[in-house]
Amino acid sequence: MPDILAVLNGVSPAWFLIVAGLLAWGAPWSPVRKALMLIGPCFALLAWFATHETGVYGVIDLGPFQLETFRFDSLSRIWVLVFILIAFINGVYALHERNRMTDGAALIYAGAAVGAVLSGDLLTLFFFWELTALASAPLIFAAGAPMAHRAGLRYLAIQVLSGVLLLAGAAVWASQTGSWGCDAIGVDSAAGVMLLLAFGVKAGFPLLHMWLPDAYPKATGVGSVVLSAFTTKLAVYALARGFAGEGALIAIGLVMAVFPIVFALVSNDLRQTLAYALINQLGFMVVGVGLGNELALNGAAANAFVGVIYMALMFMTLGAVLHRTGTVKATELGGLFKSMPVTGVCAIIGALSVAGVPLFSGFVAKTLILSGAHYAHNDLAYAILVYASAGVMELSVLKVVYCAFFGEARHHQVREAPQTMLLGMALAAFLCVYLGVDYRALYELLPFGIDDYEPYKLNNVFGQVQLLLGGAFVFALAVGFKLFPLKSDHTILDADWFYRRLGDGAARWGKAMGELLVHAINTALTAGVARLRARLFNLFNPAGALSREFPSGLMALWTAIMLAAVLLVSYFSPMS
Amino acid sequence: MIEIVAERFNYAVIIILMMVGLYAVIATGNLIKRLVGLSIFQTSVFLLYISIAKVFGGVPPIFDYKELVGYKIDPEVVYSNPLPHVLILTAIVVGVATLAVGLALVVRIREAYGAIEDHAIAEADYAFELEKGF
Amino acid sequence: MTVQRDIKSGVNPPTGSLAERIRSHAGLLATIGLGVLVVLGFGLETVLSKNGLSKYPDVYGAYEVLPLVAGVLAIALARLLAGLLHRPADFYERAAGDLEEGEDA
Amino acid sequence: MTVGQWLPTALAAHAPVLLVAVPLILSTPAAILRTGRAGWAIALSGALLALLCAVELFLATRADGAVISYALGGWPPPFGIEFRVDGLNAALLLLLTGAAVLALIFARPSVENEINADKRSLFYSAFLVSLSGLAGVAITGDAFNLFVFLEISSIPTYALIAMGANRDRRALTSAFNYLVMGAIGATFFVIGVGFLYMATGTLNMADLARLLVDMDGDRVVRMGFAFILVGLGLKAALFPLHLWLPGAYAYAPSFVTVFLATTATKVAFYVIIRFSFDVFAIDSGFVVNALTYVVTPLAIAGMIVASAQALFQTDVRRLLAYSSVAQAGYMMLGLGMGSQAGVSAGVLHLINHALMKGVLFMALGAFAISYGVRRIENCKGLGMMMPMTASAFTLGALSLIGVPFTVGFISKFYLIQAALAQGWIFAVAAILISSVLAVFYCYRILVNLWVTPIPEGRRDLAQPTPYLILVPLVGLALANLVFGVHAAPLVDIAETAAAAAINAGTGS
Repeated sequence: MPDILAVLNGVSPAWFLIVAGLLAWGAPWSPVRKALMLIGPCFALLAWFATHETGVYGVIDLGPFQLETFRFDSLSRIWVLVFILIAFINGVYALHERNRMTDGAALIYAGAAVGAVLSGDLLTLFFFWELTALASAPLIFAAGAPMAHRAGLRYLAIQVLSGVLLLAGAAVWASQTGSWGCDAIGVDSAAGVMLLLAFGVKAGFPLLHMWLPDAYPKATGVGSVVLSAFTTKLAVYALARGFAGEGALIAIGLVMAVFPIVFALVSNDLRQTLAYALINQLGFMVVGVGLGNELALNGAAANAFVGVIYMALMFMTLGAVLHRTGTVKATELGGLFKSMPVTGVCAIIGALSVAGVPLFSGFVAKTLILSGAHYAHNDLAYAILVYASAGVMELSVLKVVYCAFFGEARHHQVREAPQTMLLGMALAAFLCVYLGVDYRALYELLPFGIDDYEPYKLNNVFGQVQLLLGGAFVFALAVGFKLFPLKSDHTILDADWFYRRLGDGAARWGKAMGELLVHAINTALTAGVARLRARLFNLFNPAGALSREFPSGLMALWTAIMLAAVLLVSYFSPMS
Repeated sequence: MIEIVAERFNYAVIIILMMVGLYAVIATGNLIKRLVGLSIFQTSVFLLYISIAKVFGGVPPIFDYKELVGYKIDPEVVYSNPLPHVLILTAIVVGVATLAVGLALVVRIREAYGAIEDHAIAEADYAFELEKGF
Repeated sequence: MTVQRDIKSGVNPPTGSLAERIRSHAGLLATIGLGVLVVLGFGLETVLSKNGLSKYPDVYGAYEVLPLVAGVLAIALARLLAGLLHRPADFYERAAGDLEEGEDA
Repeated sequence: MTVGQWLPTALAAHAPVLLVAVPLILSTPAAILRTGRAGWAIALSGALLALLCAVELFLATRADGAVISYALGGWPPPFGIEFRVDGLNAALLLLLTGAAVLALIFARPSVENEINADKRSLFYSAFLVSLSGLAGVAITGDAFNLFVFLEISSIPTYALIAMGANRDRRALTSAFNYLVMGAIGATFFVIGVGFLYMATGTLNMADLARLLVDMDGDRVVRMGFAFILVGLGLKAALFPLHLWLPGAYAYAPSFVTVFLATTATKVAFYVIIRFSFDVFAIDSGFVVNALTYVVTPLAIAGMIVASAQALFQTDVRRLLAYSSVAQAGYMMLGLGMGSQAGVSAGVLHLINHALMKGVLFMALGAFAISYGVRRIENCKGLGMMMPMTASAFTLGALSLIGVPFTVGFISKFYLIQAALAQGWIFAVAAILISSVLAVFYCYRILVNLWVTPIPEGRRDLAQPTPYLILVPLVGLALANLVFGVHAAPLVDIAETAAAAAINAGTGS
């Protein structure tokens, strides 16, 4: 290794990204920010290369406990690498954009995600965990619309809640085991369940997933790219750290792999379709973590690696579409391939990768998890994953590509996406193809060595192609008979109905009832009782007795009550 | 029975005074009366200390002064405890100071609000707060 | 421009080059092509393997049928779901009071 | 007596009494001189001298279990009045005098802005008396003497709060309320001391501790404990006895608020610790029960209710005052656990809370001086107008919330750990809920500070923040950060203090 790199040995890549992000946040000049968005990830990458030995670096001594900010081992390094890569690609992709808020936020978000992956203890993890929440929210707010603002607030609330759960779980965990270490945890204790829930919120567990299809479609075009990359994959990493081999995760993952498909098929917003497809992807990884054998864990890691890239690619193409046409609704798009051919090609490459076509990156990763399920003799999981992967997963990405770039043309007068966006997409698309072909490069990064595993075996390839053809055939038939895609602008209710409609409705009802009640009190009470009401009002309104300036009488009463309480307690205390 | 009551008569009075004083602070809206209640309350404490000091059958702790040998304490005589008296002198001073500051404040409040009833003052403050808007 | 549109208008489909005709029927051709490939795949499997469809017994029989079933199932479910859970696009916005009566998103 | 490292031996030997006497004596020239600047200079020099003595005492008590005993007037304890310094009150004295010095630096621009010229020297004089009283409370080893010092500190405080009447007449009523309640609290305390004297015949605290160990079942002692706890709870603004505090903090002059928020209730806390753990034997059933079944529920109720009340305030200082009540709940919770870890966490939070509230109230003082800002909605755009001050405020607010790498996080962390060691999950939940509420009320201010645009016309009013405010403000803000990252020194102080409180009780 060159001597220059030796300096960076043991310096956490997260700091480069965060510092660059902070600088970018403060820099008023767009070129400086853009340069930072490219330089930051470059330095982070150098630091990644420079740290060639696994180990724990960057320990901050806080007296009572130690923060391990840089735990570099076989599991964390692959996640870090892909996070840095995507931060760089996003830097290229976002070159055209002039938005001070998102530039810095995206970098800090990336840095926080890297930092979280590299943290060796739960406290550090919590810190970066919350930082990802805080840094990513501006990416949604920056979209500007009131809808985006509300969605961003919901997103932030849920993410912060996840952090609070994490901290609480960590505290209980530490009190039970005496260790803050972020290692295998298990769900045997209350602390384990809390931590699992905290991770699960970010991983999009069923019924905890609603923030994902709610917020991602409302982010800015650039924002959704990074959003899709970090938060959920970070959660998968945390699950792999803490809950590898946890049987419950298999069931959870299978549900995650199956149920979003239906939503993805009917959602009109294409980015929402992708968000659901993302949950499906996460389901694969969660199953991989749950299976817990080396092959499956490798599969989860590989899936996370390639998943970050191809999902980002898909979001990038839709970002470009959004940039040019101003919409990503299926009902308002179509036939864009003619005017945006390069974007279209990139989208197709992305879709082929997602679907797992041989020679594309999705194939070499997904086959690992399938083999893992097979190896574990988990037939049900295997069958469901096959169903979810080749059959239907494909449908949803095919739908995205078909609705945006083919089908009935609706936008004739758009230009191809800006050069810089194309470059970003091309980089990602290249990686999708490259990793599918030179799969050894990917396998070498995996946590457990698998030199003997060969994805391109005849039966494997043949079976996969057959699956994909079958899926594509069904899709083509459905399109031919006008059964699909549904052409109407609509909202499909999901679990978020419970809090956005039911909760909101309950709050509204409560408020209305409260108002009615106040009204009833106001009108129904006669003059004699009105005095009492006035008293109540005086007591409880913001300038009322409970907070007003003249409470010494009330206070003396409290004193007497408290004296009585202490006297009673101390009088009846037994002698020690 | 009588003896028991007589023995504890002081304490009964102290408790009654204490309650009267505290009740006055709680119940009255008039600031001066509130201070009066406070004074009664404090006075009960002075009584408490002095009652502690009283030793039944004790004489005032005033010692004979004999030349050459200094003070002479007669071991046969029971003295009352002088210390609480001394302490309570300090407490009285403190109480007077508090009362003085309190009365001065009431004067200022009267100048500022034109009232010394707490509900009138609270209403004035409330109106002021309403004017500014919550 | 106007002339071209007249030529391409559906009044007289058979006119136009082969390429254009292919383009206008791309969907149909793709469907047929895919169907042929799927049938070929199964045919190949049946011919090549000894125990019927399952060429690789360790990979659970003719699991390749799954996507066909699953795809149909998923699309049917999706249509059902859309029918059941279908709401106007601005459903939540209206519910949350972001939009008033008669206002558009 | 330990020989001092700082001062000449002659001075060091008398450091305990000088700490109290110097401010008290200097208050007279401050009152006589009648010019604000001179008063300020005298007050500052008095506070500095007191700080020197406090540093001296602090260093001398660093050794494990070291106790400095100073017999006032040469009368040996338990007959005469004793000044007694151990690890617990040495830390408090350092905090008290340090806060006084910083507050005084802040005071000059602030007082010149808020107090009439002819009252300034008297103002400083009253402050010196108050400081002397607080120092006396912290240092004395005699229970009745403690009462006297308590009143010496309180009476000038009432006057200081009432000085805020220039800006808002509600300062007068707040001062009056504080007076009535303070007097009740002090009287309760003195009743309690009376009972103890009845039971033991001594007033010296160390002597009391020695005698009370065997008097667990004595009803008079229990009665005395109840009166003392309630009386001090009033002074320390223990929920629901806090009602005097919001008004007093909100309408007093800025400087007084800074000083009160960092010291006055803290000293009352110290006395509660001293009595609950040192004078009364902590292993007595009634002390433990009172702490567990009365203090802890009230502390938790205070943490949540007061935070919720803070949420609905419109006046920034009232908001922070309610937050102080909630934070007092944290400290009481630490005490309520009755364990050494709990007391240590409580003391740590006491120190840290002084650090963060010092920053917050100082920054508010700066806002008030430059723009007359008192209400939340008036904070709009101040982040752009006064970036340094607003940043310091933000840091303080983050610390209040308990964001990692600030002192607020450290003490909450220790509190949670102590609670978990007891198995008190509900306390952990209360801490978390209260922290979430803190996020919301801080958010209200911070959004106004940074996000909302500058209102029309405010730009023209721009006035630079005086350096005399910026220096202590930034210093304190950095302290929030530095001790948040490098927590060991404060933790060490808190642990020594807790050890001093608990071991002194059981050991003697």
